[in-house]
Amino acid sequence: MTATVLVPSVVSPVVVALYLPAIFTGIIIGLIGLFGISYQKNDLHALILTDIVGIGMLIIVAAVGTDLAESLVLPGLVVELAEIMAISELLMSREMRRLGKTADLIPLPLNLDMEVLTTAPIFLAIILVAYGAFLSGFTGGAVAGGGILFYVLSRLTRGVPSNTWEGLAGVSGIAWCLWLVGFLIFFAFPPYWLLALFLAAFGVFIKVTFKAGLVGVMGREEFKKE
Amino acid sequence: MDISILGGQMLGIIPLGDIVLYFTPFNLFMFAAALAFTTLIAISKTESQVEAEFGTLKNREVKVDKSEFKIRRFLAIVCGLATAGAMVTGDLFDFTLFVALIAIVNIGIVAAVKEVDVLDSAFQYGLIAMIATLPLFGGAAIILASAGTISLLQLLQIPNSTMILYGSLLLFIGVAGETGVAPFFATKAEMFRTPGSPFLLIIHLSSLLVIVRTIEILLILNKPF
Amino acid sequence: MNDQILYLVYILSFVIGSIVGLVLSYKKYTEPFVTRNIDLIALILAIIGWMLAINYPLLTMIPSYISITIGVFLIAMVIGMRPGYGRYETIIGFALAGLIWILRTVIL
Amino acid sequence: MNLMGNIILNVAIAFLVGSVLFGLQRKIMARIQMRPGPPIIQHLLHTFKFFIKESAFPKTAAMPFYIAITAMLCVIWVAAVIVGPVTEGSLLLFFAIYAIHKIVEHNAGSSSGSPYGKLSCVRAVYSAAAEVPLFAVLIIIYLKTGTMIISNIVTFQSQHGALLLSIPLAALMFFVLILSKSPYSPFAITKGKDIVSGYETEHFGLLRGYLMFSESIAWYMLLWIFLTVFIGGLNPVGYLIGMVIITAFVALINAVTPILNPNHSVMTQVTLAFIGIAGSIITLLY
Repeated sequence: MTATVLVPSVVSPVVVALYLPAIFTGIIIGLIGLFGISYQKNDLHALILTDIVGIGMLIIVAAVGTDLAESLVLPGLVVELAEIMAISELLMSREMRRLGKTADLIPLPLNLDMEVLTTAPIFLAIILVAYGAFLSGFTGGAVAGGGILFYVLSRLTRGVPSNTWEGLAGVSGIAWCLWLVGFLIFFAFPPYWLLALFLAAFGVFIKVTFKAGLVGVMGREEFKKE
Repeated sequence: MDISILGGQMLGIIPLGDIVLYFTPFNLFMFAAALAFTTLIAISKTESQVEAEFGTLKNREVKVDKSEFKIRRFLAIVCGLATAGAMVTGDLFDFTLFVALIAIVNIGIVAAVKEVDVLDSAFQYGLIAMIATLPLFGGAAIILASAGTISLLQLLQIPNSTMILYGSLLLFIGVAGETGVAPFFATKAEMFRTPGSPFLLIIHLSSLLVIVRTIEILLILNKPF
Repeated sequence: MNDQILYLVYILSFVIGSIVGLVLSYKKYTEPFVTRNIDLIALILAIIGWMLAINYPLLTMIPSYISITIGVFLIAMVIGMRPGYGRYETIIGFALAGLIWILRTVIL
Repeated sequence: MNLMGNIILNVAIAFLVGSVLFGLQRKIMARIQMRPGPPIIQHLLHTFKFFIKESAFPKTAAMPFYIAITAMLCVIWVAAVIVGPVTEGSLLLFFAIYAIHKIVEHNAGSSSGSPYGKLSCVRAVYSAAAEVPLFAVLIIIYLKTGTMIISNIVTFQSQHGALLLSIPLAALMFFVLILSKSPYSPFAITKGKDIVSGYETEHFGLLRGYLMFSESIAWYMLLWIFLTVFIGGLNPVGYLIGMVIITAFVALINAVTPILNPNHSVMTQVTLAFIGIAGSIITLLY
């Protein structure tokens, strides 16, 4: 079986030996998930079990272990997340419709007004954003985005002005364009790779940071505006 | 093997770094068809239905309301563009990603109708689509591992092997689960008889075109000759 | 290529002949097909038509495509008559022409 | 002659021959059912008639789509003529054209907003699941001959004999597909008379003319593919005779069979497709 797999000599035998077990693991996980779904009649449980099948997919893709495989792991993960979010939203909307009720996206019964909520979030958010800026790229974006999200969620209990949300959404869009432009430069003018790299890295950093803007759009619809 | 015995004379390639788009009359025709339908969907109004009212002699006109119309049109256009992309891409991962995108958007198009039955059908389709990501991406990954490349023009030169056959079978199952079954779930919820036909058309269109394209890809991967 | 133009001409001749035959036969016969007698003019047309279409090599002075075009036109005129009319004429014409074709090609 | 002239010539031939063949089919069916039947050129006259009739548009229609879909049907079948007799291109392209034909059938039905059209649209979706596998017979031809290009398939047949004899099951599948596209056939569920005229119900005047024009070309093209791919190397008279024979045979079947209900029709076609594909592959391996 290994004869059909092209392996460069620099790869250590351990990694090569892991390939087949990993593929089988992925498929077995998928099968376990499918068995679970076939037994389970509750929709919510079926949804969670479906996610296990998706994780099997990630294992198989990751088993390849090259940079090309990495370029599929990320989109695969995103597809997986997008689908599970969409489907769970669907499930919720269906159940709400069945009950004839409406509900907030985050039904928090909080009405706290403590001083630490006004001072600490700013501080923590600044640290997270700064650390994220230092990391740059996807990971940095995630960290910095976490910071902003944390800030926003902590202030949520006192109501966030809707203008802030729309601003965030706009910046996120512009940053995404930067990222795209960076990639286009990679393809079209490879000599300017450094510029492209910076555009892409910081574009994606800002974009992931302001992914909170998406929450903002939801905020405008779902939360009570001030 | 030569690509020209499948889709006709090679008309040209667009090398975008790693991602190579190639054009044969076959790909070009399907690309143009997908784009033409997408354009039509973008500029069309939805049709309405006149139904007889029960108990009176009056008629009732059933229409798609504005907000639902906007979101469904947007999703349909995205789906059309993704289909067009899947028709010309010469890269297996690109193809799988386009197919996954089509699936997500199809879920959205079906789910935009806020009725319990329709949402139920969309939920089940969503589960199938999510399960199908395992064979879809898994198949592509196995092909990558066995051939060392995902460019279809390169794969054309690589001799057959059992693992590629296995990977392409998985890929086919994946495509069938992602978009192949979409029209049935739409039919299951009686979607094709609700107003908003231009948007439902794209579900059927993407499903059929992607399957035709998958057959080409499978023939490229497993060269019978 | 040239062949195809000729076939287009034949098809057009068939279509136009059918339309002409239909229009004329509706003028000539006002009742549906009940009296089962043979129309002499249609019979002559059918015989000439089938002769021209099948046995065109016999007419050496006319180019074959002209005789076939005329022949197809006449055949279509008889075939295209009002429903019911023109059947016997067509069969007789075809039989005669076929007989001569057999004589010409097989026996000689 | 240049390409453009060639295309126009072939489209004209396809349209006229296709229309006359449809007329012939009706005539044969009528004779079998002991009726006089319409003249052979009736279908052609109908098509011309619709071109000069007043066009009306339903108030409920999805506007640009409703009109554009008729043009789309024309375009794809003219494209089929270009791929087929004009350039002898790839069979895979026919496959794509047929898939889009199903889409057009779907949307011609649903864009009008008429309940009959919508039913036809639902049936088009179902029947696509049955007819596209039948069209996949082209893949079997590829497995047999090693090429998708029509001219190469014709060359293959001149060396190895007609494909009709070596892969008869595939030919049968394609024949069932042709049968399902003919009017009044047991499989013609999208145009069954229980839903008036199916997807054409709400298309009047010029639009209906375009639809009928394209259908005639479609009929000619399906017969052309059958004859070219399974018999091959015919001259135009051979094509004409072959087409008349197939049309007569289809008419015989249509005259003596009822229209199946959608489920039975789809299941019959799927079964035939399965038998055809599996049987052909087994014969190829054997």
